[in-house]
Amino acid sequence: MQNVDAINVGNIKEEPRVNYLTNGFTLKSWLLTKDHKRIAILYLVTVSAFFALGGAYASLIRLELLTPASDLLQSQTYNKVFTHHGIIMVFFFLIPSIPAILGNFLIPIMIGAKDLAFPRINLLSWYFYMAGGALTLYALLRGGVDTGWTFYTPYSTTFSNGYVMAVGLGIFINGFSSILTGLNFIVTVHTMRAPGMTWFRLPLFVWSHYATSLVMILGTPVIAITILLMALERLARIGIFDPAIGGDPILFQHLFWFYSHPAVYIMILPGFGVISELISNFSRKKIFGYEFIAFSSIAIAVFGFLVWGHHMFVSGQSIYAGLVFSFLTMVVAIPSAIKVFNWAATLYKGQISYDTPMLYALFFIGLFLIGGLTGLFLGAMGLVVHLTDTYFVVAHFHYVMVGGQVLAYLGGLHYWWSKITGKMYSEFWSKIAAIIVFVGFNLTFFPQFILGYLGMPRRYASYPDEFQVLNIFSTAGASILAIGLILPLIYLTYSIFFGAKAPANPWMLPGLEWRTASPPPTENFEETPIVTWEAYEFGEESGLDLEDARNRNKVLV
Amino acid sequence: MATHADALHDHHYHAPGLQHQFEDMGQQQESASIGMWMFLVQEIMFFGGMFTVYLVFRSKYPMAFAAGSNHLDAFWGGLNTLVLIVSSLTMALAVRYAQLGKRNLQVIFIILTMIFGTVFLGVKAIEYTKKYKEGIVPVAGLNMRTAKTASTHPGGRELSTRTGDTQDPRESLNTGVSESNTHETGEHSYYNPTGTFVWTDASLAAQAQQGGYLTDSEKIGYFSNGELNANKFRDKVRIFFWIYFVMTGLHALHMIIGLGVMAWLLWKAWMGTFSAAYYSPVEMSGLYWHFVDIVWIFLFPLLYLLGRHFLHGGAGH
Amino acid sequence: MQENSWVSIFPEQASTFAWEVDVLYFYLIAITVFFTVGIIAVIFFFFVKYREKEKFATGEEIHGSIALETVWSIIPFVISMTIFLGGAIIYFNQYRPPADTTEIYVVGKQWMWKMQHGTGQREINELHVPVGRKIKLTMTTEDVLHDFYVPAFRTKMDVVPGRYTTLWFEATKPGKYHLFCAEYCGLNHSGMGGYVYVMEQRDFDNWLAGSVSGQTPVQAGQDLFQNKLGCASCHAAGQNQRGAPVEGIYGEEIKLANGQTVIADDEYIRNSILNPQSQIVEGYQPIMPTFKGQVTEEQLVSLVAYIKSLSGAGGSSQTGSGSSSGGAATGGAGTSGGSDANSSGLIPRRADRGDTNSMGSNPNAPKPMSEPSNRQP
Amino acid sequence: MAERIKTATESESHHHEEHHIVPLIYYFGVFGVLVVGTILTYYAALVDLDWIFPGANTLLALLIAFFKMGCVVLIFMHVWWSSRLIWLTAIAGFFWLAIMFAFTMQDYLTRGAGVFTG
Ligand code: HEA
Ligand code: HEA
Ligand code: HEC
Ligand code: CUA
Ligand SMILES: [Cu+2]
Repeated sequence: MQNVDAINVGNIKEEPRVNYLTNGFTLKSWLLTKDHKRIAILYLVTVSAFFALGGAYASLIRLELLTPASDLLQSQTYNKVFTHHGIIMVFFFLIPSIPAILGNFLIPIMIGAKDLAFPRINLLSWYFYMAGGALTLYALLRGGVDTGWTFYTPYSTTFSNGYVMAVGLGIFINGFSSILTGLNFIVTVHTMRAPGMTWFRLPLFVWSHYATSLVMILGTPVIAITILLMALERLARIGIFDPAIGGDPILFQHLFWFYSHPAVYIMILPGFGVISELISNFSRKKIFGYEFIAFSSIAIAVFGFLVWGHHMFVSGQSIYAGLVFSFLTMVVAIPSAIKVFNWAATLYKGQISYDTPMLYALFFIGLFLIGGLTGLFLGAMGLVVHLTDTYFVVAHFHYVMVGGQVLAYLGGLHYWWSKITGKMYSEFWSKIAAIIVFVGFNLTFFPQFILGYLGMPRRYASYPDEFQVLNIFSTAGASILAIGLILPLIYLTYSIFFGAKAPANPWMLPGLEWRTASPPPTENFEETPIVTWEAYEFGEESGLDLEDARNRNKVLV
Repeated sequence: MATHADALHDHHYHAPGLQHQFEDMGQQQESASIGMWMFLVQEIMFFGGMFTVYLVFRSKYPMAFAAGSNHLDAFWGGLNTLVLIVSSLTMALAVRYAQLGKRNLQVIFIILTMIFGTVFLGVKAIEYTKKYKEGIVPVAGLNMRTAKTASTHPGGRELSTRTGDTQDPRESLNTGVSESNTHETGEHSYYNPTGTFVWTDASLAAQAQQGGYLTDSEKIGYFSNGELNANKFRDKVRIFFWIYFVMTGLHALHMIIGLGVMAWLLWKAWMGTFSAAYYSPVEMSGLYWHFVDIVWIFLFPLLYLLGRHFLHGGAGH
Repeated sequence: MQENSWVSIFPEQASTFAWEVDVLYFYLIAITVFFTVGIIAVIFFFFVKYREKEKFATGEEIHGSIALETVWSIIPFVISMTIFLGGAIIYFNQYRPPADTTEIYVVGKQWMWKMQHGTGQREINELHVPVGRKIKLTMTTEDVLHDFYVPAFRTKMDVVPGRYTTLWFEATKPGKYHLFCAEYCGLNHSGMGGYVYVMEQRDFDNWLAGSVSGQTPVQAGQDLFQNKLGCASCHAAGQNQRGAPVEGIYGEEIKLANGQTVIADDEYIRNSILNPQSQIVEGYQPIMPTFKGQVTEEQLVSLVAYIKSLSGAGGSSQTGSGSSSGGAATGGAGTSGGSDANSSGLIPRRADRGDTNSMGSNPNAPKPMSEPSNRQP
Repeated sequence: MAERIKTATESESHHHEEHHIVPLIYYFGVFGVLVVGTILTYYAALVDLDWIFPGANTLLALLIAFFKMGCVVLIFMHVWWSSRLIWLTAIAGFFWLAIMFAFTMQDYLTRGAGVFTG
């Protein structure tokens, strides 16, 4: 029953005749596929398109902010631009990015399953994503919304003229995509693990997706009902958010952040998972404190639900509630700290190689540290009174979301690129691009911390002159950042057509995904693998024939 | 697709319903049940958002909620509760007979479940119609634009002349310009921003005022003109009715979806798809059905009964 | 501070608690630098020291260490608790106004700030305050959420429709400071701001003298109380009055007929006038009629100010120019002496502000029934 | 590790040993409880219990509702015979609901009503 070949790899001797990419070329074979890997590709394409669109909006923001006056864009347009930017980036790019693309592709392979537990639901969730995305896009093109991505009442319900309901409906539908993906992952992890793949042999990538999925299932329905109520309020003034007849606009904020704070962990936990993989695999040793990293993900998911009020310190919420939320905000930072320390400790006595994904992992740690620690500034009540709704907050969340999750996403994409496409990207260009991204990113967002402390409020189309210098830095940085992000688009696309063929296991790593062909066959493994080694096991038990690989590698190089 | 080798070592019983990604029926069934439970957790949070809203406003305006609730018909509500309970029983039995592989009983109980489900929706329809006639159905009654029905409204004189947006009284709040004369002498007319939801009975609030158990929000929210302002009270009752309609509406939507699922199930059962080895669709649909029942178990007392004791027990204490 | 430098990186400190906020800020910066630099340094060190010796070599097998995990959970926890406590203390300073404040009323509306001083001055998008006096802003809005934010004072507070929120500060340094609206409020959110002028007491008195227009709220309130609204018919001082005494009640505990007690704060007085039946003072009959609909918000402000002045609380009653314009306290427009006191009308200062006096002319006015009712071309 | 290799499904599922057939008596028992509970709820709502403390009626109604829910969940939905995971899931759902209630109300109950318009 034990498939010796499957274990003694890097050495899959011959390519399977048909892999998941070559298994059907018609449009229908893509659009009606139930193969998780193909669905991941569908997501990859569409999510990237949304990223490009969100990035285009970001460019408009930065260009407008080059000068103090609102000259390039009138306030009216500017307000829509940052709203669209936020909505697209959050709901249509970052939330589905790692889970729906890399998670979808890898989780079944990593646990040795043929597919997710519910392939049809998986496809359905992509269609929900598309339907929600299409509706939102339609509304944006027809005129869009200007409420900010937070949709605060009573502005959104009574005063805004935009297509609030259409966009709301789009996000509502998209929410089901998220819920179904989460549901699928949880069930898959519970029931589809290969023989021998115990919970504590799971790659941390899987653990962190498990935690993410919990948040998706527990949080997303609340935003759905909230949006429904907002739409009803707008349509018919049901009164619950309308102070004129006894409603409470702050209730909306409670409901919104009940989802949206945990949602920021949807936007970082998958990144944690990727980084754990990268750090451990590229130092070629077991990760330090496996259990702590695994459980800290769960802890973040659970405690993440208890702190939403930290977005409402100055909203008129009771100050005693603020106290509780501030305290718990500090508590929820601890599991993140544990992860960071464990990553650093993993490097100790490793055999570290500096491939591009590892570069991204390093950048991730640095930027997430800054982003996370500035989160503490915002969790400290006395300080956040000054900082809230300024550019300090903008800088904070771009450090965690772009410096964190987006870099993790890029790192992961590079790391598994050979597996996904069967081709190698250019190591040279990818390193250049990574460095450009890092430099550009910091130049864009570091000045915003200073701007924020100086008091520049966010969502401002025009601003006082004395803030201009820092804004110029920021805009300059954004241009560099854009170059750094467009480069991968080019060399990755190039590699698909002209790249070198990737071996099954280019780095001689022990994870199950490296024990099948690149790209994998439709059913992932020729035969159900049987797992006899621990996660990140490089020793003999892993069954990797490193000696042989080294020899072959010498020949190759 | 079929190239993979699991047939070679597949020593499990290969049931008709086994999907390709699973090794055996046990795995498939467990997946289905965990998946269904995750889905139900999702549903709990979905309704939970509404219950939170209910909780907030109930704690703010208990008397308005009681007044609105007393206006609902506890007979129909109670009847529907019983109907749903019976349907839950028949559903449970349908699952049981699916487990036992008894096709005919299974079909019969699915049909019964559907009948009771339909009765429930029928009763709901009767209730909604009644509310419609009384002018308290969303959009149609709660929110009809002012002009049409202004004459029936206590403050109608003023409302009928309004176009809707331009003369919101909030405008006069501290603007520092010309307001003292926009509201004519003496009788203060309270402006109802969204139309005619007619509600004149504020006796419960009066009762609570005498009893001294008004909440802070109520003290501010109901009073005007030296006494209870029925219009202001009405707005809070209106919030109750909105919550009532949204909650029961979402519940009814779940019932309708449930009936769709049942229809599909019926067809499958009729075709003899299910057996003692493969019945998880029936079981999963059952879970869903019972969940919807549970929601109603809470909705019934929280919406229909919460103010009854004020009617029957006299004036508080 | 660094007004002249090429680019400033630190805002001015101009309120009593600004330094507290800054201390916390620097404390957090220190923590951030410590952890960021520390961890990155360690990582770099490992990167260099343990770089791959041979292709596909295997790192040393280390599983983890409970001791280490405990240490690096507890240390951050302790540090974060210091942050939490520091933050909480400062926050309570920021949000619990001291007793002896001068009150100013603020109304936010799309997209302007309207201030009314206890002495009767009105300003638009500008606020003049004396240095060294504790100022309390009582704020509300007519439309959407706004947020009153003065970076130099390190404080801000959302302004919520249907509620009063408060903000207090004590300015420490004369100067001109930015006032921003920090809660997104629609089209001209970024234009909804102005300046706070902090002046030496003497300058401030001059400014007051130059710009007083009409009665002070206390005077207006007195007028309303004694003449216009006839409150005095029941509340005239003396023992035999029908109404409960209003003298000296401010800030006191009032016993109500239903046995509860309440503190007579602004809300209470306001509510007593608008909804007298909801809180009956012990020992009195519920005969007081409501004045809802008869008094405007402004008159209410004046009445409240007057009743407070009877307790020696509230705004110091400066003498105004005396010419009371007929129609109650609608802010009879006197000649405005101070160049910036824009008290005579509601003309927005900045050209781009648009005509926003009433919701009717507001381009963003509510039109709830029709989705995009006013689509931009 | 040289431990026994077991499949994931084997290691944590207990369900397919038992297609648990629940005796009819359970179903009808629960049915009876539900009917009685409903009637009880109705009549309890008519009695004024505010003399105990305000809201006693609602509390009683909720207690009955929770009991009814317990019966449905445990028997009709077979949780009683299900794996620990299902138990955990069911409980977690309500636990999260409680979080939402508690943390929202901690704000409302500690701030004044503060509404003056309307
Ligand atoms: C990926 C997304 C993401 C992540 C991971 C986080 C993580 C955190 N965030 Fe952030 N946040 C956002 C996205 C995110 N945030 C967004 C989008 C907004 C704005 C929304 C809007 O208004 O539009 C926001 C806003 C926001 C606010 C509200 C600001 C305001 O509007 O007033 C607050 C306040 O507490 C906050 C705090 C935190 C904290 C404490 C963490 C923590 O989880 C961080 C924990 C990490 C660390 C602490 C670093 C590692 C630790 C160590 C190296 C050890 C040392 C640690 C100690 C000494 C404790 N965030
Ligand atoms: C995931 C989240 C995410 C991401 C990635 C970004 C990315 C960026 N953001 Fe954004 N941002 C938000 C989430 C995000 N943002 C949110 C939630 C808000 C708040 C909105 C609100 O207030 O309501 C906000 C607000 C916001 C503001 C404040 C606006 C204001 O308050 O007035 C600014 C200003 O500088 C800004 C800038 C940028 C920049 C320069 C980037 C850059 O990193 C973007 C770089 C990307 C590109 C330039 C695209 C280039 C790439 C391609 C074209 C090819 C890619 C295609 C393929 C790979 C196929 N963002
Ligand atoms: C018909 C008589 C009458 C008139 C006119 C009247 N009041 Fe009163 N007022 C009362 C009585 C009686 C009470 C005590 C019972 C209660 O609290 O309602 C009272 C209570 C109050 C209180 C609460 C006092 C406390 O000690 O707590 C305030 C404040 C007040 N009135 C202000 C006013 C103002 C301002 C006006 C004029 C605009 C006014 N009243 C006009 C009869 C009157
Ligand atoms: Cu007012 Cu922003
Ligand atoms: Cu948050």
